[in-house]
Amino acid sequence: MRLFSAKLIIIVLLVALAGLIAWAILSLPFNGPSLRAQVFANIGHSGVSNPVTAVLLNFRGYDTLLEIVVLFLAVLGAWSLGMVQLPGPPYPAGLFLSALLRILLPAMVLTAGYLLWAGAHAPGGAFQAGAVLGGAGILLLLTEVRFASAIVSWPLRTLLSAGVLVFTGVALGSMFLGGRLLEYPRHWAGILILVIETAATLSIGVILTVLFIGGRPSEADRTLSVKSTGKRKDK
Amino acid sequence: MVALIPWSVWIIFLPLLTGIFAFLFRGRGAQLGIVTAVGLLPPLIGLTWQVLSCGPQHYSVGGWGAPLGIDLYADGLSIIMLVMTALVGIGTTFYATGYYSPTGETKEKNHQQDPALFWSLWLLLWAALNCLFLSADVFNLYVALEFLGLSAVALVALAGGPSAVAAAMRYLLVSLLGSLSYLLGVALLYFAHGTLSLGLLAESVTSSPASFAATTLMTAGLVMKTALFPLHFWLPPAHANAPAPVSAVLSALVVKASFYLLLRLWFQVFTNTVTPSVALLLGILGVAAIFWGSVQALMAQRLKLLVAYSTVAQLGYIFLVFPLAQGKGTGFSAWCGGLYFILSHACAKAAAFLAAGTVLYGFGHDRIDELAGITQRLPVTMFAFGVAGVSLIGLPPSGGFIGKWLLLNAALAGGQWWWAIVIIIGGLLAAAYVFRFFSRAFSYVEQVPICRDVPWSMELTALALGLSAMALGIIATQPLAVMQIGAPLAGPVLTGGLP
Amino acid sequence: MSFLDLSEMAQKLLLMLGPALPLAMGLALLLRSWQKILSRLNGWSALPALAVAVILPLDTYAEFSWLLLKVRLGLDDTGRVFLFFTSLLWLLAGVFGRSYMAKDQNQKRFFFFYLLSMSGNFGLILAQDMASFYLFFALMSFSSYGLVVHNGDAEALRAGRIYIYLVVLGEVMLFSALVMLYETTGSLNLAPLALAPANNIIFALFFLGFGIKAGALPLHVWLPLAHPAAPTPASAVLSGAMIKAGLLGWLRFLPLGQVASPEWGSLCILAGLVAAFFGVIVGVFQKNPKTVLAYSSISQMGFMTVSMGVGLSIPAIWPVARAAVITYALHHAFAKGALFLGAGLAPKIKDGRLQKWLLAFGLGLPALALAGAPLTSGLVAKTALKLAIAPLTGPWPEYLALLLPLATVGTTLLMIRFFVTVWPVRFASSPGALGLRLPFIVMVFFVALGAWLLPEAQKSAHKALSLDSFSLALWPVAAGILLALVAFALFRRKTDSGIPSIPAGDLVAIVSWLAKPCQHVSQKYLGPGIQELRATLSMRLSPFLQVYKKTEFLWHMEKVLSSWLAVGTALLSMSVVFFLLLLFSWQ
Amino acid sequence: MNISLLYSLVGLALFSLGLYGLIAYGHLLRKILAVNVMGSGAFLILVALARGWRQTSPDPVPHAMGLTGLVVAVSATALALALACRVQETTGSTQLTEDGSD
Repeated sequence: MRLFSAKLIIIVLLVALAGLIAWAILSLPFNGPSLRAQVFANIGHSGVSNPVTAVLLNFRGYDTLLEIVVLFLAVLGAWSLGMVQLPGPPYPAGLFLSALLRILLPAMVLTAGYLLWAGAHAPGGAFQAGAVLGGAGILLLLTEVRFASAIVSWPLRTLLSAGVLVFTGVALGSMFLGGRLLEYPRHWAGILILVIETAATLSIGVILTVLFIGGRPSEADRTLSVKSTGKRKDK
Repeated sequence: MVALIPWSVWIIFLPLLTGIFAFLFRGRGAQLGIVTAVGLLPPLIGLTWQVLSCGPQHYSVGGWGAPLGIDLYADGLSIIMLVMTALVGIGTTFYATGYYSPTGETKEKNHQQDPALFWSLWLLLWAALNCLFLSADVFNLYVALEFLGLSAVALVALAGGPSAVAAAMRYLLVSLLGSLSYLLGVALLYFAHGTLSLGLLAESVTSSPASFAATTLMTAGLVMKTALFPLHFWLPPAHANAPAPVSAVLSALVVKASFYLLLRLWFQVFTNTVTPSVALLLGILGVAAIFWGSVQALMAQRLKLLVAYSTVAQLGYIFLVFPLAQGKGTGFSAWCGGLYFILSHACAKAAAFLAAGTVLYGFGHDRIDELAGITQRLPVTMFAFGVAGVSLIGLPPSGGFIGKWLLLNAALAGGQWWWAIVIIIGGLLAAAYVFRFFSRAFSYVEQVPICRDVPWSMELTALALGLSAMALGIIATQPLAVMQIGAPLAGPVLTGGLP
Repeated sequence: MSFLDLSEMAQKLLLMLGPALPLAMGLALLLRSWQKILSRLNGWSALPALAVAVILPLDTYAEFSWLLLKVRLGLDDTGRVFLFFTSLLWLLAGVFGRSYMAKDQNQKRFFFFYLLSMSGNFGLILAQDMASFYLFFALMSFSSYGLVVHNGDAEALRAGRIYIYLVVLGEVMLFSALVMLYETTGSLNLAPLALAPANNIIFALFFLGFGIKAGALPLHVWLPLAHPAAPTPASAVLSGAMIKAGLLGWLRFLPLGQVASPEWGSLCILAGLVAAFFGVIVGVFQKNPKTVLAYSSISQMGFMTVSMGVGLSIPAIWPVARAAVITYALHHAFAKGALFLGAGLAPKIKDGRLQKWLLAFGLGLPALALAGAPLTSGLVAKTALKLAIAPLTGPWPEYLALLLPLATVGTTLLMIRFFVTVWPVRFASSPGALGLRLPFIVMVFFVALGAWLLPEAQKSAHKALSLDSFSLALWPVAAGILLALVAFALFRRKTDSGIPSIPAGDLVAIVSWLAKPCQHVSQKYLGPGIQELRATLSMRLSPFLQVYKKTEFLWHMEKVLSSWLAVGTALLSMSVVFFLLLLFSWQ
Repeated sequence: MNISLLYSLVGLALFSLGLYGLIAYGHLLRKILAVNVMGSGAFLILVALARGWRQTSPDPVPHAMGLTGLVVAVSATALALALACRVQETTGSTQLTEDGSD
């Protein structure tokens, strides 16, 4: 009863607050000031033709750099919870599933590549591509434990941080070449953005896969699986 | 030439890079930490010099400039926050080299804390703080807030154990709630004014429903993240259960980051929107925080919980800045008082948490009732705690005294004497909870509890931080001069302004 | 570099060494490997300061701009006298202490605090700017807490507790006063302070802040508790040297000789007189010889307060009054130092004629000096005081002419009381160490010599030698002895417990003593009514009271506040109220 | 009623709904989902209002903000889920004990 009345109070307050904010939204000046014109005026110098990508990777590239750091941090956060056993496949992949995967995985990688490339002029980009890659990774993880256990330790860590490192490297590098932070050298913007996005896609894919594990993959698993090659752990 | 070096970029990217390297090269964390602590000094000195000699500094990332691009901005306020971060950061780094040293395995049972992850997360958190203090773009500040929040949550979780994980979970949810509320405010500001730059918003924000909503949402979110009473419920468990160096950083720096943002918004963007009545509301909550936090600290059974509740109380003081800054001619004094309070509280609280962490490390527990006679075992640590306590109480010659003194003068000169009473009573309450622990720690017992060897770096850093809180009371002129640069308020610094 | 430069550099170095050497040695005591060597040298670290006082020319200054807020040390005429007796006292007490504390397990800790307090004491005398004066003062005050509580028994801890309360209170007052002073003068230098317009608040803060150290009434309560509780060498410097830091603070910061403030002057004279008599009256009823001496210090500081008050009332007399203050300070420091050392030495004297005579003479001379007996330095000091009072206008000269001899009678009585309490009932079987006797003898030697050689006291010394003052000085001492004989006759038959006594720390004791009967009375007379009321109340409020009593109520509240529902409600209502407040103030 | 305005109000409703869920429900998974609903609401407002009144092509800046916010939300959600699993492992409960002491 007490809980119910408390929730009632919350609903009343929430409705009141939402009403006030709705009023604020309704009173917004439409066609008010925006950065739209400025974005389109400068898009020619951005190295890409898709305005959203131009904002994400050039005009406000610093935001995106930090955003990838945040994604990277999620892995660190999950790992700080301690070691977890790699999730073994619940049951061995059957003939059908294996055959499906053989078609599906290359297709997913290809799709990721396309999305990455398309980002320059159409909706798409590193995150979308990375998400598809991540999906592929999770599929692999669920069916084939050796895949994940093979890359634990430094190759995995390098892949995880590649996106941030390449992005930071380009940002600082362009500063050393005489510009400001993230001020790509003239005519190099397009290619540099592609380099950043490629590294970011890879990293995002791996990060999402690793996040699926939900903790730091135990390195003991690797030695275990190397020793007992071919044999799957029971339960 | 020195004037042209973009020091702010280095202040952000040095810890960012070393943080990632600490993840890549496991086992090199302590070295990377020390490299960061030492390496940050030149850029920090350089930037301070630039700001002192040329006024506030702008830097356009990507060369686009606001509003299209993102600007970095440094004025006196930023410098104060950056220096505070560096002071506590350097201390924490050296403390952690001892705390995570290979010989001293850490105390938490059934969970192995990972030093490599600590170093990585801590350095990234340092980068996040620097990022936040240097940003001049409200959306970039949102990303920086999340950056900060996630690294802080991960650090709390690092302690392992049910209470730490639960505390981290609650902390994360609160942090997300705060950021999303802030983000909605950012959206409203953008659609109303078409810019995200703090400087341009400052020029265009006027009283309108949208700015009211933005002020409300952003203030509520940030107040939640600053743990103002009665929204403080996440702070004591998170700060008390984290590993010792993390507690110090969280209490000394992380809560100040959201408060810093609040200061920026209130005094630079929403100057036309906020009114004395809403400032009064925050002030009243601040008073409640002082009383409630102190009372809870007085009743706390564990030392780290006592220190954590002390943070709740001390955060109350800095919210008095809002009403006090509304007084005629006392605004700048209140501003300086608040900043001085933040600065000295950072040093003192870090020292107190590090000392408490040393006690926990040495004795394996921090139950106050069972800590009789520990001064006989850890005299340096207890001295550090004492020095920090002097600043928390606000006795001269400590930085805490200067902060309270300026606030007191602002209150008296502005005719708002009731705040002065609160400030004084708050000091007495602080004395009560500090002495409550002291009477226990300093009592003489025959059977001194067993204490394991404590690395000297842990004992000495706590002492150094405590002494720097003291030193802040002696060298008040320089920080006050820095605070003046680019300050949104003007007026005299009232140091003896009795009516 | 010429010879002159070189000697100037050496002078500056010496000046800095005064406070720096004890500080460095104190800190070095923390290093285990150095302890053995240093423990022999502890007392001697006062030597550079003594050398500064004796050989450096007046008005030597040294600035250390790299230190804190530009530390400025210097030797002026007031500072020289203070530094002379202070450093001598620290030196002799330190040497005495090495033998006295030889068997103490915690002697290293003792000397750590001893050296730190010493550094603070020397530093504050030499300091020529506010910041370093304050810091040295704080260093001395806080470090001497370690001296007060050294014994670690309940008595020492109680004394320490009361001491530290008052120290903290004093520090807050002084710091506030200094900040305000800086605000009005805009300078950190000590010199122009006296020129600042006399602000009553600053004045009061200084008066009370330093008054705590100087044992001014009613802030003296720590003194009779702390001085006896500390080990003897520490009580000697506490009562002889550190107490004068409060006096020096007054001399440095009050606008003496510059601005006439008759109100404050009269207040000082009054406070001083009350202290002079209060110390004597309460002191006579003490049983512990060191407590007797502590009360004597309160009384003697009263005389110095009187002469300071004279200077405050009429700036023109200040040179004369200043001479009196300084002479008195020097004389009192030596005499009190010798008495404390003697009190520590007495139980360790061997039962031999020579030794007994040495003790009797060593205690008798400073006691007579304090009483102002003819031919002693005390008479010089008393004469200086009389010279200072003479030009006063109004009713004061008459009152003082009557009261001062009376106070002297009291002092004589007090000294006899001290003698009775300190004289050992049974002498030790082995002679006390030479390290104890020698500093004591040197100290007594300086008591004999003391004020006669002081340049400031030349005039009064000359006058003190005249036959006129000789006879005038004799009668109060004689009256005191007579009174003591009468008292002795009255209480001769009674055992020690029959002699009335006042608990040490009078006011503290009175407060706790008063609290008891109040409780008793309220229980006895109001008891039934209150019980009835309590019963009714507890019946009505019992659910609430019981929760509250165990403070679980507050815990419970915090738990309630910690639920998401409560926090959510708080957040939402805060936001709504916030929005509405903004809205309603919108035009 | 303008379509972008409608969507923005729907976004606001989602935001409020998420906020209610975060406050009122105890189960951690519900809380995490509620935060996600809140986030989606905020991003919907960004995207909806970016279209403006009658503009043919929307303002790309809010879109970029939304995308950035989305990635941040994904990261936070992943961490939150990992934490929630850990809470269940160590305490055996899918809820947080609502006291501030331990």
